[in-house]
Amino acid sequence: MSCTCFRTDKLISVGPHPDSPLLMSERNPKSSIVVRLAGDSGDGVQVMGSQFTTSTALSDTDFATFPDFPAEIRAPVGTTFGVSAYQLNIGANPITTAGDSPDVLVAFNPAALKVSLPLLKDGALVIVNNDSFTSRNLIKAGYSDDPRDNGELDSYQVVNIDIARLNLEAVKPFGLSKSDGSRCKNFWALGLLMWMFDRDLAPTENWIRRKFAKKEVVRDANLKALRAGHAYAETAELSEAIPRYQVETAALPAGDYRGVTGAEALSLGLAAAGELADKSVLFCSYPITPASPLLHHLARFGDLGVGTFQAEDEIAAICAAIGASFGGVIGITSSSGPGIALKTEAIGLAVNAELPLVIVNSQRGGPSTGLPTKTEQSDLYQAVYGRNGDTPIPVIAARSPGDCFFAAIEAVRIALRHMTPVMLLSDGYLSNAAEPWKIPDIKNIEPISINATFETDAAQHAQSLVFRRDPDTLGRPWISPGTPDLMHVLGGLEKDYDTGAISYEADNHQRMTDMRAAKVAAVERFIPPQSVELGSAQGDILIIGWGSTYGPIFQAVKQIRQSNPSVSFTHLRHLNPLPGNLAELLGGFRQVLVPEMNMGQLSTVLRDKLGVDPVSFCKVSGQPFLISELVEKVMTMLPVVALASNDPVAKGHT
Amino acid sequence: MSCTCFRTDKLISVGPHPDSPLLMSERNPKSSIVVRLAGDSGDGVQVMGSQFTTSTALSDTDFATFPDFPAEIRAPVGTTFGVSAYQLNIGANPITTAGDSPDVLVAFNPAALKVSLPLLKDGALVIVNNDSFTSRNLIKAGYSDDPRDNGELDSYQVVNIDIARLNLEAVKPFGLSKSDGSRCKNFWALGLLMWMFDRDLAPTENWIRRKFAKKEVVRDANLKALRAGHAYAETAELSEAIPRYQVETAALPAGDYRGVTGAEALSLGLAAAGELADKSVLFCSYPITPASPLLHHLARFGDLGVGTFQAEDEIAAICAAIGASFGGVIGITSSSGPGIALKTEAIGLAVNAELPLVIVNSQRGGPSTGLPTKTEQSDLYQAVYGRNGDTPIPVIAARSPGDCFFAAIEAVRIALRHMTPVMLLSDGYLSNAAEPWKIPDIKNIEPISINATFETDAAQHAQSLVFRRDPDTLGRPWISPGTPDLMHVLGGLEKDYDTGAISYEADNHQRMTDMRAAKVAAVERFIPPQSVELGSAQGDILIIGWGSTYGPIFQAVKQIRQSNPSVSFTHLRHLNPLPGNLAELLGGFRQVLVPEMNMGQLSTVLRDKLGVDPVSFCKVSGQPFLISELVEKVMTMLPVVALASNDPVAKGHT
Amino acid sequence: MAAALSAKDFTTAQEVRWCPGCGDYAILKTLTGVLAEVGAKKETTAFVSGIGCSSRFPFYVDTYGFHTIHGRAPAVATGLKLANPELDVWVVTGDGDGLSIGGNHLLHALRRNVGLKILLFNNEIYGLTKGQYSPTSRPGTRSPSSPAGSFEKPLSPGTFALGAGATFFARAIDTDKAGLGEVLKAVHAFDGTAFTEIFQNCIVYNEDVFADFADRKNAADMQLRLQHGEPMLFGANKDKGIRFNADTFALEVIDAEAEPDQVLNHDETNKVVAGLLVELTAPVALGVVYRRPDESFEKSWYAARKNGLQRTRSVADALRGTNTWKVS
Amino acid sequence: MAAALSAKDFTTAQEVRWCPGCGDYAILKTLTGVLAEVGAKKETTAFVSGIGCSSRFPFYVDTYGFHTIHGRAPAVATGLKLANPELDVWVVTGDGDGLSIGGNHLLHALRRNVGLKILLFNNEIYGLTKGQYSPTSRPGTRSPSSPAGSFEKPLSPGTFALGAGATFFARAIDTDKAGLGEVLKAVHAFDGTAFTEIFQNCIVYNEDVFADFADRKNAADMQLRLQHGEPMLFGANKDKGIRFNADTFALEVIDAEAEPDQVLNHDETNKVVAGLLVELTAPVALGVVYRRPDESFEKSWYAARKNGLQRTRSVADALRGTNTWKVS
Ligand SMILES: Cc1ncc(C[n+]2csc(CCOP(=O)(O)OP(=O)(O)O)c2C)c(N)n1
Ligand SMILES: Cc1ncc(C[n+]2csc(CCOP(=O)(O)OP(=O)(O)O)c2C)c(N)n1
Ligand code: SF4
Ligand code: SF4
Ligand SMILES: [Mg+2]
Ligand SMILES: [Mg+2]
Repeated sequence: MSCTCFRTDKLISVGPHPDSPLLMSERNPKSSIVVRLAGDSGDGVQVMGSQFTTSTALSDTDFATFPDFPAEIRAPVGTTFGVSAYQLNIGANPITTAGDSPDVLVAFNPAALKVSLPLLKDGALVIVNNDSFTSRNLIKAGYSDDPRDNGELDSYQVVNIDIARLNLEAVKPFGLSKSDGSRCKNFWALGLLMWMFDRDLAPTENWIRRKFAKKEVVRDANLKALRAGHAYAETAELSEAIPRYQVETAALPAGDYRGVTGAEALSLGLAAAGELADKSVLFCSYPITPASPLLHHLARFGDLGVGTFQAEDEIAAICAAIGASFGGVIGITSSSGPGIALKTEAIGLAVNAELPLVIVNSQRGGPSTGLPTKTEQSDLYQAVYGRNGDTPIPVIAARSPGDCFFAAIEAVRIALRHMTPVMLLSDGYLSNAAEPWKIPDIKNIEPISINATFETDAAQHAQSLVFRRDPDTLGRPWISPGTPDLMHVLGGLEKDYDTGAISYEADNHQRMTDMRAAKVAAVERFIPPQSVELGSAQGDILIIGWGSTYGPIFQAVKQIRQSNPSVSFTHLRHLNPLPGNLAELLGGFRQVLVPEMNMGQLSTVLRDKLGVDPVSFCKVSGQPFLISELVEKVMTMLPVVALASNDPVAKGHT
Repeated sequence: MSCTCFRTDKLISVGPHPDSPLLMSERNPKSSIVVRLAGDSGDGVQVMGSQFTTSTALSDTDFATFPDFPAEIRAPVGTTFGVSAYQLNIGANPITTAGDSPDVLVAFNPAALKVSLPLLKDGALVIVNNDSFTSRNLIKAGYSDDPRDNGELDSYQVVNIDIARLNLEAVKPFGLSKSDGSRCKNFWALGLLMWMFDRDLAPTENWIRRKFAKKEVVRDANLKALRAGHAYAETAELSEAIPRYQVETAALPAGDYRGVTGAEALSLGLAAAGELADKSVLFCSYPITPASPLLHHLARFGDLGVGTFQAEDEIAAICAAIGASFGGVIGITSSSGPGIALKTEAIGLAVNAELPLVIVNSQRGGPSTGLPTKTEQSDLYQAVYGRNGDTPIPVIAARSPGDCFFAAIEAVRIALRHMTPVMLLSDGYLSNAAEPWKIPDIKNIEPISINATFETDAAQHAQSLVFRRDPDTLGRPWISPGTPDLMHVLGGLEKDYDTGAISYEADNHQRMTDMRAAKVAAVERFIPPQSVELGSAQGDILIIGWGSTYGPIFQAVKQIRQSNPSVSFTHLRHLNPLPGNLAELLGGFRQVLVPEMNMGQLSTVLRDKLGVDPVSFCKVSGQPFLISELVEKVMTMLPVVALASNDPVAKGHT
Repeated sequence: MAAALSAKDFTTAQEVRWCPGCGDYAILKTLTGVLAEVGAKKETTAFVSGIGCSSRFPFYVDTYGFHTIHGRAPAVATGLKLANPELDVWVVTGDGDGLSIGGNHLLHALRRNVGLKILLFNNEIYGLTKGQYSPTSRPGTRSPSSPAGSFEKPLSPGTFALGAGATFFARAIDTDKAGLGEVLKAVHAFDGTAFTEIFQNCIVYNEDVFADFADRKNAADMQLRLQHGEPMLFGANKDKGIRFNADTFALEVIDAEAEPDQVLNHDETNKVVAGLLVELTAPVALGVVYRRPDESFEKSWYAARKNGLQRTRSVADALRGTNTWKVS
Repeated sequence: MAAALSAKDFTTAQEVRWCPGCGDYAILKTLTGVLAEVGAKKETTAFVSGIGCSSRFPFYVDTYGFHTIHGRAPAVATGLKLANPELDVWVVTGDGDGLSIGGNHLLHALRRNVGLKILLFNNEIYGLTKGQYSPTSRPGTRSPSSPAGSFEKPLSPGTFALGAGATFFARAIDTDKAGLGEVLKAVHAFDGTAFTEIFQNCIVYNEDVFADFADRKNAADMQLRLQHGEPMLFGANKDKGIRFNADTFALEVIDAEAEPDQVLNHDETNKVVAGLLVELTAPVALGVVYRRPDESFEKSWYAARKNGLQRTRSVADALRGTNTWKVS
């Protein structure tokens, strides 16, 4: 069976192009479907996408989403660089990426069509907002001919609908201005989509009621638009042309679920870490894309023992977090690359002061201001090496939206155990992408313990109690102002190993430098050995991933393993220090492949720390990996003979 | 002959301790002598040292100096951490370090004696300022007994002089207060030292006259003190006990010489680069130890086409330099580690804007504020990897005070050729250390050429002319406001490869990222292949150095090669990109040793870029390497048998 | 000589990427008009900005431009001005860019009196990052980072600037073509730091926050348009005036017809009154509030040099230092 | 209850590392005395500083301390104060640390009115880095980075602070034990940002720069000691006074005996007069120049929360979000 979805009345065949390496996987039918919504920044595509996602979640379907939007609030209407898109992959689990190539596209204007076409599967369903195909818009999008007429869409199934006009008609009774009325068209289109996927309108209707509670007219118009789109699909004469899909429900493990974006999960994780450590949390940040959502979520977590402070800049933000940590509250700061760069000097202060601190970096496209709304993993160098002096810190990364929760807890745990700043890497993709999430039971998570304070002994100099480090973790006790008899002074000057007093002494500096290195190395003793995600611990090729590439690598290796079981996949949580058994694990493979959304930064770390020389597969385009690119790359590394003998199907198409 | 110096009337034997690995070198007599001056921060030791250095220079002697002082302006009187020292190695060339162990010590107080004793050669001459050995000062220095009496000085030749009292007597006629009068004692001691080394007083007298031109009494008192110290040594009854030294003159290449510190040479190099490029220079900086001397020197170079701007902070400093470069003037900024950290974000801007810029980092002990007045090489990670995004920049380092001149020119040359920021690494040792310097003939230095601007063509969009990169260097033309018809906008957002317009396009971002990597890689084509400093291009051990470790490694390898000609030495100017032949060069040796004043940062770079795994020899104590430490380390790497058979002398002592 | 340039000549072909209805459009339009009117030259004009919606400005003016990094435009502009003091260097910044992350550079540019024309587009919000409250937001501003309303005290750009030692402070409203145009001409003509606050409407995240005085219908009663030497009058019939009360040290609104001699004349060199004017809320003072020329930083900087940034001595000469010796 | 602490109890055993004769010694001595006098507790007092000679202060006071990084002390202190509003948080900074690199953080601490006791040791020079001119140095200051004399306009800490929205500004002289002590007590008692400029003599790099008014022999004629509600009198016989001239909007020195009713009474809530007082040079205004209490940042911050920084809901609850579904 080569189709991926069902239509009650008509079967839509959505399969890969015959040239695609995806063909390999055709033998096992995928029960997922990729939907892409695209329009102008002002078309409300992101809202439409997230509402469709919610309805997907509530229908027991696994999913992954990928919002992709321009850096401007409202980029110029009708241009290709102003296109805002929301891609969604839904189906039976495990869904781990938003999908390589859409099966369904809703294009609100010519520019959206133009930008999306190269991504589509052959035979994809394309729903076009007819009204927007004016000659002005066609020119803006860079079309010289109308693509609806010139054969460009021949290999797709095209449904033309006058969405704008139909929507305006529907909301006319509410007396909105034309521009306000036309803002409802995302809900009109959503209604249509909901019909196609047989979704319950109620949750979205409730959301609209809540959201526009204070603007009754807008509320009612949006509700009307939603229902009108739905009704149109069901009743209009065109309905014959509108396919209906039934997506297989997901076989997710039993439990309570919710949808979650990476930013939400990370915020919840920080709050949970506070609860697990029985400490309050102060989150200090300065807005920046794509890190700001953390601040926005946490600003609503006051009752969870979390405070937020919007500082005047990134330096003030990290410094306030350091001040909070000095004060006995878990200090967290957050930014993306350019803002993290500004925090560099202060990270060194936290290292020297041996204070706990978590620095969250939601990476985006660089260098400099770069591509603020695009995703990238190019701040790993900065995380591992990017400070003056010999100033190592632990670095960890989250792999998926839901995993951000656990990564946040782990970061706080390390920071408190070793009394050190910890860098937690997320990225623009993870921040905004959503997936269904089995709600974790916090009772099953190990509490975070605080290093013991030694008994106060009047005869003992306070400072030496303050710096009496645990021999295993090299973490010192966390003593804050307010504690009687343990007054001490922290600072950025080199300090005496025992007393913490300023010391310019040569031997002491060496000893402290060694201690700081040993402290970060000590983290390794507390983390689980690196395990293999897919495949066995020995074989031909090991693919090592980190961060948000988890999704596409997982899918790619799953596919590849059907024909090549000698390919395995491991994914790193800990980037500094690396797990102790990693070198050994790598040794079990003939080749190691590191796919990264940067120019090979993890490869550098592996060469540096383990002395291995992996194959780098780099992509720096602001877009996540496609499964197909990864499959293709791995195929080039496999011996052709082996491939041929293992996989007659693939052979036919290689 | 085992002595290193001559006294006209009495031979002082100054040899290494029998346990010292230096013994190896005894077979070739060193014609150098190491002098150390040490006292309180307020004792004027640095002035005394630099004046003695000048007189050394004028007597045709090679030298190297190492000022070593505390971070406080005037650390507490009499304490060991308040000791300010100036060490000087003089003799026949090549002198490349300030010497491992002093032959002569002048100790102004007990703390200075205490701190310096462990460094001295056995049998060293110790001149003690008797008056300062009060019980109060002894306690402050942490002595329970007077070291002059308890046998601690038995293995040295001690000369006790009442320097303070004799000086006060000498300057009494000028009616200075006691505290002002006692400030002359450094000149008194200098007079004594000048007599010992048979130096001409005239240059120092002239210096005093210039320096205190407006304070006649102080001037005259200092002149008097200088002469009094000199006369005392010559005529006083003690003179029999005061040895006289005659240092071999250096066989330096013929030419005009001057003494120069690294900071002076670097400043002159930046001014020279401006002249070579026929452009003005704007140096923008914010004071920080040990980088400030560059600002101080350049502030006096107005007539050399150099402007200075003392900015409000380091970020403003680099931004102003970037603005200057945009304006067609060579923008330079400078700081040390913590300040460079603050500049990180702006470096990315210069990369994206493709503007020339030189960032000078005078490294100091880290992390954080660390050890501000001590030297270290621990900012190499920061230089090579320390930015957000994939943001490579060329990195070079200076090796000696005089070399700073050429390194500065090279940095500017690369910046203008490739239109890129360049990081130039110096350090606290180089900044303050002085050496005799053959004045270079600027006419022999190749001019720096500016990338050609293509002809303006009205039909062509200005921006595409601005970004038409030279295919070899990938440097674009340097076009500044004021130029008619070539108006364009620069910035930190990703830009179109050809037009420079903002672009969020996936393929373009990949192309630009590749271009930025290729641009830095292109530097390699313009630099000479890496050559060997000492030894042949193949052998057993290759020692790779970079930066200010040149001096001690050179001496160590010179020594080692007498018994082990299979040891070679190469020293890197270019750290990113590395010279193209470096891998091949390394391949010619069984082992590679990288001595660094950090935790192994160049080793990381070599593993990363060349895939080799060198032996790291790390020292992070705020102090330069001793020759003896290096020799010892290399000895452990040499096969014992080989050593034994090659070197009967060494064998006897191993 | 080349023909005079028009506003259109100063407009780039770039597609403008602000939200439809954003106040930035009006400012752009008025400014390009003023550039043409004052005879600015494209090649000797440069716009430097930081990051923010407002900071996109350089892309839309056909002169030299530099869209730098967040908050640092005054520092970049200072370097540019020192490198080439002949340029007209404009800085465009926002309330976040200029007063939050960039506060220190703005402070020191004002203190030094660098010859920059600084326009602060104050929309009392971080537009580009989707609407968080800014240092000029009013207490109670609900935003994604202050869901229950902010409670930080706002900074007044004028009070701040005077505290920093500004030599010029003016104010205008984005859509007030005449008032803004006049201010921009004064900015263009000023040596030293010409600092201007422009009330700018962010229709997406802070719509109509200035409507109480900026709306045309409120203009007469809520706008005090200052002219040097002229009495401070406002109201539809210019029947209201401003008086200084020497007992309370405050400005007061009075009936100008009843007490015409009590009405204060605007003296733009009076810093005390300027300090009071910038804090008036009803009416709001517009136009050149304070102007007291002083030597610009770059003038002093160049005055201390013999021949500008030119070389007057060869490095070969300097290389010799003071103590040279010969080895032969 | 524990016995009352003495000044000595607040002094650490640490060897003090300032130059002999540095004004910092006197400040340290007076401050430890004041701490004892006001009954401060060691464990609930914290000194936060940046980098500079002045910033070494925390090492010499036997309380909690944090010697942070250059310019950032107000930011660190803000985090500390939010974490534990019960602490007395003092910030010690210099004219370089606080007004050059740290200008932005000082600005925003003042704007927000964070409950910090900020002491700016103004010696008009960068001491620790060996004497470069600073943003408060007078024009013409010769220094290693301005060998021909600086020509930047200096910032007045008081004018800056008032521009930033300060609610408290005071001034004192390092060696004036009584005057400084009184100011420090007022600082200690103040909620909100208590910002104080202390004229501090750097005997190594800027000796006697304040001697014209700080020297005991000039004190009577050059120091105007302000007391709230009292007339502004000075001179050996209190025969000189300060008047506000409503025509020139300036303060003037008058013969107080001739025109006693013309002498202004000090009203520390009057911002206009405060702005004029801080710019007076002969005499120099000392004491609490401006004090107008307002709710502190941390008070508002905590007021907006139900139960301080305490948890009142379990994360388990929050984890469920708004749309939950069951898979079985
Ligand atoms: C170093 C850094 N920090 C944060 C940001 C994110 N950022 C971009 S613009 C902006 C604020 C913009 O506000 P404003 O200056 O008022 O401009 P507006 O968009 O309102 O015109 C922020 C926080 C950034 N780009 N760089
Ligand atoms: C990031 C950074 N930049 C620069 C410095 C160097 N630095 C240390 S103290 C100082 C200035 C000190 O001046 P001030 O604050 O007036 O203190 P003072 O020494 O005069 O008391 C400077 C520039 C530093 N330590 N860190
Ligand atoms: S977000 Fe606001 S300031 Fe930014 S472009 Fe849109 S309307 Fe203008
Ligand atoms: S340099 Fe100046 S401020 Fe610093 S300790 Fe010495 S006298 Fe005091
Ligand atoms: Mg704004
Ligand atoms: Mg100072």
